[in-house]
Amino acid sequence: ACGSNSGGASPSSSAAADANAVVQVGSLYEPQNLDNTAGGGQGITEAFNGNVYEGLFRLTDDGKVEPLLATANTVSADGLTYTFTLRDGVKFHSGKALTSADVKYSIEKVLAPDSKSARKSSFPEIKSIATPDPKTVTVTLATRSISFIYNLSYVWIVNDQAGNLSAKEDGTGPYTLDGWKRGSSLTLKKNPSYWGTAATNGGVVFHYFTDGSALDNALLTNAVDVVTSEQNPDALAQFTDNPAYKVNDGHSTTKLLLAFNDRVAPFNDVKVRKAVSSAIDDKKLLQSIWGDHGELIGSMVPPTDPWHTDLTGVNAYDVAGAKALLAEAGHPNGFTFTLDTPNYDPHPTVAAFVKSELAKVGITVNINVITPDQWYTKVYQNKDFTATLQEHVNDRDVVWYGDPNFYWGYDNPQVTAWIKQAEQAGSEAEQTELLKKADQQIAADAASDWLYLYPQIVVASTKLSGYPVNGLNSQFYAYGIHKG
Amino acid sequence: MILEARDVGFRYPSGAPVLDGVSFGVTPGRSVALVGESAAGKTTLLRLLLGLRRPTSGSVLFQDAPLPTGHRAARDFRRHVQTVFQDPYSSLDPRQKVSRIVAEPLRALGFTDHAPRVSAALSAVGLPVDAADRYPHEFSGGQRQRIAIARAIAVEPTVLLADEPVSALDVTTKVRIIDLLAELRATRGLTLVLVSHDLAAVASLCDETVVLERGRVVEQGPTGAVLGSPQDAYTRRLIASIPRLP
Amino acid sequence: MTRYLVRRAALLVGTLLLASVVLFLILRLLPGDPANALLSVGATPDQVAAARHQIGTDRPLPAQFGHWLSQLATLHFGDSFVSSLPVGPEIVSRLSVTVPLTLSAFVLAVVVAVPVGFLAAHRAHTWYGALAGLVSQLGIAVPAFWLGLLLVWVFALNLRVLPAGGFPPDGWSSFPDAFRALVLPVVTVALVMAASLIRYVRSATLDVLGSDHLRTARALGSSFAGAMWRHGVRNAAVPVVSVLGIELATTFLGAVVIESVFALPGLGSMLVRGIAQHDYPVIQGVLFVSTFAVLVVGFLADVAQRFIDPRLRGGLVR
Amino acid sequence: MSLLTVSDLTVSTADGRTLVDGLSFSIAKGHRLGLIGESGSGKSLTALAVTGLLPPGLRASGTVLLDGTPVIGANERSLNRLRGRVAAVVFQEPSTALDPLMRLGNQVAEPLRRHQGLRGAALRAAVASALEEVALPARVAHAYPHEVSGGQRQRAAIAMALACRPALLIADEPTTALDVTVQAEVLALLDRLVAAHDMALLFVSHDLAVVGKVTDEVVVLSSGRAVRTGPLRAILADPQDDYTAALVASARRLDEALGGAL
Amino acid sequence: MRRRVFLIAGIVLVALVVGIALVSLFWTPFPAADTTGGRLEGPGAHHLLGTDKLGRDLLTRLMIGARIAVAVGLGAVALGAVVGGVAGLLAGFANRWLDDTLAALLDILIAFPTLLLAMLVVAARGASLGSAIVAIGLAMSAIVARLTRVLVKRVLAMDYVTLARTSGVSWPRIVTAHVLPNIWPTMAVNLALQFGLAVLAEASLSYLGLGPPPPNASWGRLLQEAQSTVLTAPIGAIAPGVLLVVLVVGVNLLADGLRDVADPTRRGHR
Ligand SMILES: Nc1ncnc2c1ncn2[C@@H]1O[C@H](COP(=O)(O)OP(=O)(O)OP(=O)(O)O)[C@@H](O)[C@H]1O
Ligand SMILES: Nc1ncnc2c1ncn2[C@@H]1O[C@H](COP(=O)(O)OP(=O)(O)OP(=O)(O)O)[C@@H](O)[C@H]1O
Ligand SMILES: [Mg+2]
Ligand SMILES: [Mg+2]
Ligand code: NI
Repeated sequence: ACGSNSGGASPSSSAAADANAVVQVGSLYEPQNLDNTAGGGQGITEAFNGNVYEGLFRLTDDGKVEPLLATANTVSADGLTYTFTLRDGVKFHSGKALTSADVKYSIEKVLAPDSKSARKSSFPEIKSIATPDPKTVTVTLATRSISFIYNLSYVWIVNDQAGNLSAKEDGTGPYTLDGWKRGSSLTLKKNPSYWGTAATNGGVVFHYFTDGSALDNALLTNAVDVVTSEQNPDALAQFTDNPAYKVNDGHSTTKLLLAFNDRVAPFNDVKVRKAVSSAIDDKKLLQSIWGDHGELIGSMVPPTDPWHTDLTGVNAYDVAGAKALLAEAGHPNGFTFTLDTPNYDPHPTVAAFVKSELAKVGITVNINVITPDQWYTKVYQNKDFTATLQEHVNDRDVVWYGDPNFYWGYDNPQVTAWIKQAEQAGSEAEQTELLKKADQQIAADAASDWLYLYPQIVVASTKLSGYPVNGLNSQFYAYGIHKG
Repeated sequence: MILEARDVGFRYPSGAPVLDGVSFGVTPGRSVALVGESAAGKTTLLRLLLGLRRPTSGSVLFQDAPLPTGHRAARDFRRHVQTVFQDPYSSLDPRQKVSRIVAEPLRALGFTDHAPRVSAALSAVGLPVDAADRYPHEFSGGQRQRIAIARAIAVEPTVLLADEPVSALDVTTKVRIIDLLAELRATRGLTLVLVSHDLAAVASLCDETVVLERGRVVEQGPTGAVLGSPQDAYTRRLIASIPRLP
Repeated sequence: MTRYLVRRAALLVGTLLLASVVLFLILRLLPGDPANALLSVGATPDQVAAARHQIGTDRPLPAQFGHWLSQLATLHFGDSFVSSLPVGPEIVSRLSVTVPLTLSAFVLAVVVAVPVGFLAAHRAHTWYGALAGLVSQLGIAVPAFWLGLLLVWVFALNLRVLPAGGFPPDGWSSFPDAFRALVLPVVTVALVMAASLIRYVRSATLDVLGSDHLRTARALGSSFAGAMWRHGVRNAAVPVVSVLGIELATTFLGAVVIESVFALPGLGSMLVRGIAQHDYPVIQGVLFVSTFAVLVVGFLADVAQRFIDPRLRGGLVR
Repeated sequence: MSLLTVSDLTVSTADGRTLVDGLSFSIAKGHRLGLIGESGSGKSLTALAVTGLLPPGLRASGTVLLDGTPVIGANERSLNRLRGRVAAVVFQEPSTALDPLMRLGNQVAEPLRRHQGLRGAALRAAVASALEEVALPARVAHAYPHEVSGGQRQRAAIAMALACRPALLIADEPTTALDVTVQAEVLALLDRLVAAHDMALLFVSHDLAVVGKVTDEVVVLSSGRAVRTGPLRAILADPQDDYTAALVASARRLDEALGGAL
Repeated sequence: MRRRVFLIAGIVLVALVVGIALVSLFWTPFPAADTTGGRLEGPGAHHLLGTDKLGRDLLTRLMIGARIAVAVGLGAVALGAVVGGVAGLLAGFANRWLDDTLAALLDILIAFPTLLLAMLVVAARGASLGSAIVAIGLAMSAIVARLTRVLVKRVLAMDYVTLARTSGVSWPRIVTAHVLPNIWPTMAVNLALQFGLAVLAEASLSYLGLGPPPPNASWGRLLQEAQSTVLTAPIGAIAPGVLLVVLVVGVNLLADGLRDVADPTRRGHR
């Protein structure tokens, strides 16, 4: 209902644009290092994905997968063998030409034992990768995987001779790395020998901030031209009222969850989960935290995922209903539980809200504030919790509800089966159909309480056009930006 | 001998020897002066006599036995030997009332009747009764020295060790304090060891005189003899230096 | 003096060694698994084990400590657990912000605090002296980031004369930009520092003003200013120098919040990130450097004090 | 004409207590005067008021003329010209009266440089002879105050005061903190130098015997008031008022005790 | 006279904050967790100072913040004074070797940032008001210890201590009768300074998520939350800051004034 895509889709009059102007980007996500298989994090995806490195496929700003370094691909009838043909004339920044060996190397790098890639576990089991000739790659899977092509869009094709890429790069993209001042900035320069359409600007500098207000100030003083992800709705007034800036409300895939431990009492009772879900006024919460931005969601699937259905009506806000359900579940006077709350914003604030809302139905919440590290050990690894708050950033991650061993312990064999079948589906339509069913079921079971979907707000100077506004998977394609 | 130094030698951990083969003693009811110029080691000797430091060689005897060690054993010694120091400012805790200052040794040495002893001591040194309720900074130098003396005599000691008790005072006050000490000696039979370079005070108060020069005893004997017919060159110089009224 | 310097330097080295042991142990006492920070939701147990092995936290403690010390001996700080990049160069790069920030703030604070503290003492009985005292009281009470935000609001957002934050990508090679970037942070830190310095300068000055030797100089015809200059400054410096040492040392890392407000790539933010991620090599590296700096500053303050005050030269007075 | 004329000098605190009350005396060129009284009688304050150096919070009224120039109410600049050149002071406590951080030679050099404009070798020579004059070995020039004895410190202070050949030397209990033997030496030294340079001397002390060593004329102070003025011998012979009588009696008591022993 | 004025000002300022804190124990305009207000309402009859993002009453939050500020200040200072005081006393009495070691250890502890200690304590005991107090108190104790050590050495060199020893006064008694009374005026002024620094330190710990858990937000946390809404609802950012300044200045004035009044050597004239 929100995203007007004007920032990204329609480059305005490019007459005034200067092809050598440098775009100053302000961001809160500094890369840890320059390698997304070595723990580079969200920051390196933002800076490098599509800009410095390219995959065989590209996930566009509106969520479609399109070929990039692969020009064609064929799938065998059993859905297990994929054959990719590589684009001609692609060269790495170091000058070496792209070959199928590089592709094989790059895929194996993601799957290697020491890989820290967040996508590693979503890859299907790959039986073998063959390189019959320098322009052809054949991948054989152990099981069918409808998401394989989509997953490949996260695999950066790197030079197999480049060695350790933690502090340097060797990609094929429209920009090359010019400098990285840790804690401060990362500079990209236009690649003069790019195989495709050259970038419409001379380069990009990413400036990193740890404080949102400082970032806003930088934009106000023209130190940066665009903020990739505005976190403070109350600061937006100064930009919406100012003709020199444009505020773009895009779609993000980040969902805030009140995740129950579905294995343990009282949340092993679906009625209790439903009661809690409908006792919390998500709308007021979203309004409190994000003002007029962001969206409500009824389940794990954001509107940009192909299998989205509007489920906000399921377990909608209804205090009386919640009380009734609680009574039915044998808790007429409520109960007490501990909410493990990560110590960074917005979690403590949300926890306070949840506490206040649940008090109305007689449930007492003890807020236990923990560090991200403690969350990872206590909640994620040891599953030693009753309920927790957590944000889940990835798209297409409803599939976690198909894993009974996941930290929230949702175990519905039917859903598990649907999700498994969906991955092995023969067509996207079939996949979509199955995931929709799974989605509806988890919503009905109130597997978790999906509080809201974050907004994705890009604020930019009106001198800028052609920038992405959805920031799917944290990426920020800069090559199409015009600065005039 | 009630208090005696026998062939005492001493050096501070961080320095040259300060005392070397010092021997002298005091019999009950008598008074001895330790004179000598600055840095001769007078104060150091006093510290040894008080048991605050142990001699490096030789020994200090109290009632013909070595100084007791240990808190309990030392109590009897402390009850018998009390002290007055030169500086009436730093020897009184500025944050205690006079009554507490005077009562401190009483409490430490296990006396129970504090109040009457404090007022007795204060009146013995000629201070008004209401002095007990005031703080040291409200008194003049001479009055402070009286407080210090009251503190020392409150436990009715047999020996009083005084380190330059009158050097910081002006002439009028000095005479009053000397009179006070003389009176206490007369009325209580106090044994006095007086450290001073002020020969007038020594002459007024002490039966015997020990002259120290750079840590050694150069002369000792009855005060009249030492001052009247000094044998040592240093003693002679000391005596010649005293300003006399015209 | 040479003997003292040698002894004091030996003490410095000993303290530093002690510090490295304390530092190492404190970090290992921290519950939590550094491998966690390397991975995200969705990581498999194999990935966790691989990560632990890679960063070496699966080895026994003495082996880890020995490894770290042997690296230190060759002036290497090891590789970050999280980024797997060497820690040393990053520390050096961040020092190029932190050191100028701290030092110039320090100098500025001294430049402000000395005259104000002096006047507060000299004119103790006037409204001016009372005002100086009050201002320093307020200065101590105001949170540093508040002051920073205020300065940004005035000078960056409204007057637009200085940048609101950030540091130029090419660092000091674009000197004017780097200089402008540090003006507001330096002023913020300096004002906070000056507020407490004023108190010390004031009391040291009061001591000097009442001293006999200043009176002697005046009695022999020296003007007030002359006597202050020749005798007062040095004597007041003795107590102030030791405070300055502590003050400079605590500011070295104390500027974390300021770095965040002004988006500066300093050592403080590196430490905060390191702590949040349990990145031991980063924490150890930063704290080792900062402890070293603090101890060296203490050392210099001691030596300076002894240089100024001959009475201290008798022994190892601390 | 007299070098120092004090008439009706009154020193009071901000809250109105009078510490020195209507004091008058004068010293002619080359003459000596002793100021005696017990502790707290206002001797030091008088010495300070004469040079315009009262501590903050105290106010002086009346007239003080130093070499014809009024001191009370005078501005700093004219006072600086008088201090050191016309009147120089030696204070009571040698351990605090010298700058603990400066070598003695430099401290002695300071007034020489200021008042006689000496520099370089000439200054060094002047310092050496100033130290020699007070019988200090030359090496003392390189020592810090805490490295020499109290007597040596006081000699250095005297050397500083004498360095600019003042017409009037004010000595505020210069020997109270010293050993008797050292006191005797310092007193003899003062006596000799004051005579040699034909200086006037204002000597402050609580000890009649000490005052008697250097001067004949005395003013007896009690609670800030002059209770008696005149030649020392006359006062000793006939104290007249109670206060002076008590003072004299004390002095006699000590003197007699000594006399008895010697 | 001026001293009196400062003391009275200090008492008034501190009493104001402590009063607010005490009242908050029994009564606040709204329950602590109440989120029924509108988003960022301005001051009005219902919510006297307005509300925050979640619709919580600002006055209520400020009152609870006062409680926390007072608790943090008192708790941390008490802990710092006890731990640091004991360590400083030990060093003051210790022989040279032990003294040197203790001094080196103190130097190291002072060089370690409070933040690290705070992370340690929080990791060990969980994020809570108590953890914040313990962390700040421990960090403070190194500074207190260093000061105590110097002051103790100074007192021990005084003649009245020697006299007490010659009267057979035991060491513990010397500490309570002479050392403590003579160091406390200086300590009190310094501890007051530390009180202010502790309250400020808690603010930055809260900023990093190491403070007390919601809904009991400290002023530091309020300041940090309000920083993003300073343009739309300035009171939220100003009020906690002003209270912080009031408390810190008040405590300093109070300590200075108390020292002047309670210290016999400063009373009356010299
Ligand atoms: N605590 C100490 N450590 C090292 N040396 C000391 C110590 N106390 C005194 N001395 C030295 O011991 C020597 C004798 O000092 P002492 O104080 O006994 O002399 P004194 O005769 O009492 O002199 P005065 O008349 O000045 O009081 C001096 O050289 C002094 O410097
Ligand atoms: N700055 C001051 N403020 C208030 N009162 C003072 C001040 N200085 C001195 N007095 C008081 O003035 C009186 C005279 O002091 P002064 O120093 O002149 O005495 P003195 O005769 O030199 O004594 P002493 O022999 O002890 O040096 C004393 O009662 C003293 O307390
Ligand atoms: Mg002595
Ligand atoms: Mg005097
Ligand atoms: Ni929408």
